Amino acid sequence: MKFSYFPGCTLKNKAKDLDIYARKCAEVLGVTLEEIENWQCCGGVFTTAKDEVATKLSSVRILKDAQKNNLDLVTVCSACHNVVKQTNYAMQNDAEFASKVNRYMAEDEYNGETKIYHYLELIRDVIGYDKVKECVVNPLAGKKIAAYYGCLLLRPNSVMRMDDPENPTIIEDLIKALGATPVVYSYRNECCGGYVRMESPELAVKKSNTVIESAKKAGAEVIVTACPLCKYNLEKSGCDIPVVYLTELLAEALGVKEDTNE
Amino acid sequence: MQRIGVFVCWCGSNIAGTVDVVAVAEALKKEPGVVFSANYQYMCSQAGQDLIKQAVKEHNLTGIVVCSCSPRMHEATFRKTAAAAGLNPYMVEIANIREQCSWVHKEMPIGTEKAIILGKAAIAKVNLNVPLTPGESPVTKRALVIGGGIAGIQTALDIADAGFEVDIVEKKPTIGGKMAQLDKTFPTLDCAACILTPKMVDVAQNEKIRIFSYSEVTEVKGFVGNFDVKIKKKARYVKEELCTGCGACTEKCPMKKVPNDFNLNMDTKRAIYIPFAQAVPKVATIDPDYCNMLKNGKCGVCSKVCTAGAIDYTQKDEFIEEKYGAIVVATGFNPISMDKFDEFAYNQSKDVITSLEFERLTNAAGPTAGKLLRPSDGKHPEKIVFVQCVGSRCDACNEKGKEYCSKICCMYTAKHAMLTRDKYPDTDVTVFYIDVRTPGKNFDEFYRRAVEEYGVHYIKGMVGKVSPEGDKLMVQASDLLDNKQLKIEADLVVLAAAIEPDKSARPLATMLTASMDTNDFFTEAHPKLRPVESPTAGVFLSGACQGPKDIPETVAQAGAAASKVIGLLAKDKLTGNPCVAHSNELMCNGCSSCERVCPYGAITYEDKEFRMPDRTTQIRRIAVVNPAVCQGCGCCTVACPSGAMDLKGFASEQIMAEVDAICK
Amino acid sequence: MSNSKKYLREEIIRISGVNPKKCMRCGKCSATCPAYDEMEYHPHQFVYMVENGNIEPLLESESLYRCLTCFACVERCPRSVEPAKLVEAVRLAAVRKQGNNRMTANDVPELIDDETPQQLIVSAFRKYTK
Amino acid sequence: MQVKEYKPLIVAFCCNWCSYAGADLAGNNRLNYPADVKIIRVPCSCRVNPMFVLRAFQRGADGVILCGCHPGDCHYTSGNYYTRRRMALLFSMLDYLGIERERTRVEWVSAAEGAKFAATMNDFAEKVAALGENKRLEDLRCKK
Repeated sequence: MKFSYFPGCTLKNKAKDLDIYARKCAEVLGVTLEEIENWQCCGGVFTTAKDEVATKLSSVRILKDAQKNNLDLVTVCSACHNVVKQTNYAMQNDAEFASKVNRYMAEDEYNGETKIYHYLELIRDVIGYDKVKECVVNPLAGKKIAAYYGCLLLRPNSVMRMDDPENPTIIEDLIKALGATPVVYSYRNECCGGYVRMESPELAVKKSNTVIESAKKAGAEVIVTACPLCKYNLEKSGCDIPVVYLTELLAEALGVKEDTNE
Repeated sequence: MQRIGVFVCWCGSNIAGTVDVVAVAEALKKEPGVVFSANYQYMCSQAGQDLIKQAVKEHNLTGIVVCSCSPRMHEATFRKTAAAAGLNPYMVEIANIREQCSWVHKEMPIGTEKAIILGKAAIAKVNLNVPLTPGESPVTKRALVIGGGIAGIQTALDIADAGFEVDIVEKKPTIGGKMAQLDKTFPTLDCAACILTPKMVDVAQNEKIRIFSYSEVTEVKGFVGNFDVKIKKKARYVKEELCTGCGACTEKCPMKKVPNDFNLNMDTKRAIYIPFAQAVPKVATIDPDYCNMLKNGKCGVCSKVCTAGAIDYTQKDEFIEEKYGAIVVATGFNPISMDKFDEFAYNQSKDVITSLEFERLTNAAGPTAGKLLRPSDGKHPEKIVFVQCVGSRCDACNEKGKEYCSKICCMYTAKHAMLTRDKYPDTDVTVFYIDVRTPGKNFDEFYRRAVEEYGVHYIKGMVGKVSPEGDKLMVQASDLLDNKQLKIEADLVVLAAAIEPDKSARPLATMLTASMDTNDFFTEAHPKLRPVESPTAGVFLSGACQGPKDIPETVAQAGAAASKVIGLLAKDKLTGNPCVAHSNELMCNGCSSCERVCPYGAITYEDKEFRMPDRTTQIRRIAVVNPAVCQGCGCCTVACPSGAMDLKGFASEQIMAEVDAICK
Repeated sequence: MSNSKKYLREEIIRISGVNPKKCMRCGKCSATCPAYDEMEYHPHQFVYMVENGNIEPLLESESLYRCLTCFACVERCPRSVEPAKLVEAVRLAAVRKQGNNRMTANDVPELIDDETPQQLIVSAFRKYTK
Repeated sequence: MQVKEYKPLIVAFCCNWCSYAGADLAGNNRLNYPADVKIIRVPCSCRVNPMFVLRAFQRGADGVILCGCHPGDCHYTSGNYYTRRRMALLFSMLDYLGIERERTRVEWVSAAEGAKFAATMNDFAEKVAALGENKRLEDLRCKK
């Protein structure tokens, strides 16, 4: 199985682990991720303003490239996923926006045809948890792991359609498949305040601590996330339990972690 | 040639607002056959009808065209008017210039032009109308009530009281419905069981009423006065006529882990059970999903302890076919699922419950014997938060809830809050509301009492998130009047879930060819004037299947539905539809094409002697339509290859004339 | 309502694509907002004030820069009003004015460290500058 | 000289029990559709003789649509099934004669589907209008 793959800029720099392990694990699980050529940064945040067109063009080009390759698109970073998926939704449902975008696209007209999977959806819907279980060589038995969804993966649900936005299970199910014990806590789908980290760091710290406290009270030993910004923000806010990328966790269980640790 | 009178109705501004009624009347005056044309504000009013009657006399009219609302609304009215004026009622045609013209078009010239064309089509048809005389059909003097809640019970009792036989079909093992699950009722706080169970006993003892419990309607055929209904009596594996309801089996059954749906699965029952002590019929039922004997043939305890010998593991579903003159739908409501509202943590904490669950928790016959205890740890809650409007009043684009107000939640929440404070004065009770809606007799007084006498805190604002933290629930909410975000620690959160029609309603509506709205509530024949009748003749509506209702309203509507049924069953004969098929025997070649397509078996053949021009006789096979059986669908008219078959009132020539008029 | 207020309201409604008239004043947006305590004007006030054309105070308010864009209000609004989109539209109306950029490239080095993910810097520019 | 805007002429046969009631519901809910649509009430869609459809086209109709109860919901149990079969044959013949498929349609509209009725009529009228005037049966048209 082959998919177009969009890592995004953070995964090429500060969050290399998220990217490297995503590819390694995909290979173990029988999926080839083919990186899109010459991609540009998605912009990090989806501007909901209807009249912002230029800021969304890079995402449209990513989607168009996947379509040209005749492949579905896979993303890993929560923020990239949110931006690309919301852009695709706007291309499908906002005719005025789509026509404005297509004025920039020359012969590459695009109308939302590409299907997008987040890495988690790829595992759940394409690979299947059973296949993951088969491939686990280091079961993470006994580990109490708290899934941190944050806001970007689940909302707005009318666009993201990943899981129940209020009571998601997609990461918990993966944690179970890896042999560990998921810790369910109330603030796993609340915002860590990542986007205001630069603008008002005290607010970001406050919000992160609410999440960390909630997870720790529920007995978490590790927090797992798919978002480099969440990881950074939780860590900077003084989180005293490890925060790891979900692909790192997956790599550990699939036994491919050491291979890439230089 | 007919002498036709055209009458154009304004319907106040409903028609006249978009259609130039004067111009329509003028234009139609010039049509062939038209000798009189008039317009009037309300043709359906007495004065409007008098206008028609007078015109018939003065102008010797032989046909009438009324350009007005849908014939589904007032065709019958104007036919009566025609009859009163001495015309055959079937010499009337309606041009629908309201629902299908003025209400769907916005511009006056367009509406007027279309109204004229529709009027021309009606005139073209009337020109070819012939007087028709309806046949008659007998009325089966028995009513069917579908649903055995308070709505169905009241309707059945009222019909039986008038001396007619009634059957109640209830899908659960007992009648009683939602009201049987309630503790107290607002605004008087009398106990639901105390006022409901005597009525259930009345039903059981009334010799005019039969109860088919644990049964479902599976097929409905026929028409008003003559419905043929198939009822499936599901196997309960207990012989109803032998079971004494002693309950020995329900105590001895070793399978104890069956979720008790009567208590909303907050406790368990046995695999053989009687839903509650006052169940009617008081007969045990075996749940085949849990009974070991039925699943793998190992057990048989209930059979051993039953001294009446009522247990029958081999029982099969049984089908009953019965005739009815009228059908009453009383399928009721359910609270919506809270699965999509997990910001309130319903699926994450046992201590977040719905109001109906709260009702069971405070009911003396409930899982806690009436003590208000938290489902998670059985502790007494010190602080309770009620959340109103969960899933009600949502935007149409919102995927989670309903657009309508569920109507009963404000009052039952005030009741719950008040009763809690009354029984447990140490318990702190907070209600989050958007609006408190109390339009009902003594309703607002009741709500004020909750606030002023019982000290319930009402806070204007919605709850945004409920977080289970340890054994507490953190409730994050708005206090709009104080412009604050509150974080309250609660022990129990109660959600006033929106209500929706029972899931059985839609397939039933299909069987009955009764119409529903987009929320699956049954549509009434007229929202103001015929609120308890379905547009389908002979089908009546009782209770919450038609829209959210409290108990007093339900009982009132149940009685109204019963009176409509009684009015129907009191008739010995119903005047039928004269628009039936008939065959022109001179053209019929006896090919049987029509017979094969007739869904009612209304067509038979006979050999008839014809005298030929040369004075010889010839015997030919010809089709004959039984007008009492024919329902007038007209399928045979199209199947007939020789054009012998035609439909009265909708003759091929007439429809063709309408086509011509429209296409001119 | 004065013409300039009307114009501004239409502008905000156009940029956001939100219909504030749908609001039934339940306050669930503010009940669920994680940045509530940091905001001078709360999500439900944004909706109400935009509807009434009372937008000037919002343009001046620090609340514009406290919204986390977490979409909790959008997700949980029973009336599908989408308050976060209104906040964003008002914020854009503020930063799009000449010289009103909330952040300049010169500010950035002080605000970041070695681990700051790129996406934070990019998104900050998206949100706070024009 | 002002060119008269082209307006298609559409004949809609609606069964009394479902579709005609659906059309009334569209009216009750004030759901607009083009005035080009003129409804003829028939007891059941199966009352519609193929002759009526031909007659409409001969007389200058640009589109003909039949609406009946949903399969399984026919007030007369099975009428709409006959409609479906009869019209499938008729429409394929009309197609052969050069009357485009888009000019003919059978649609199921229940009494509860006012919105569907209006949407169907809007869509049908739009498609018919896009085809322009129906000239194919001109030769066969009755001369008035």
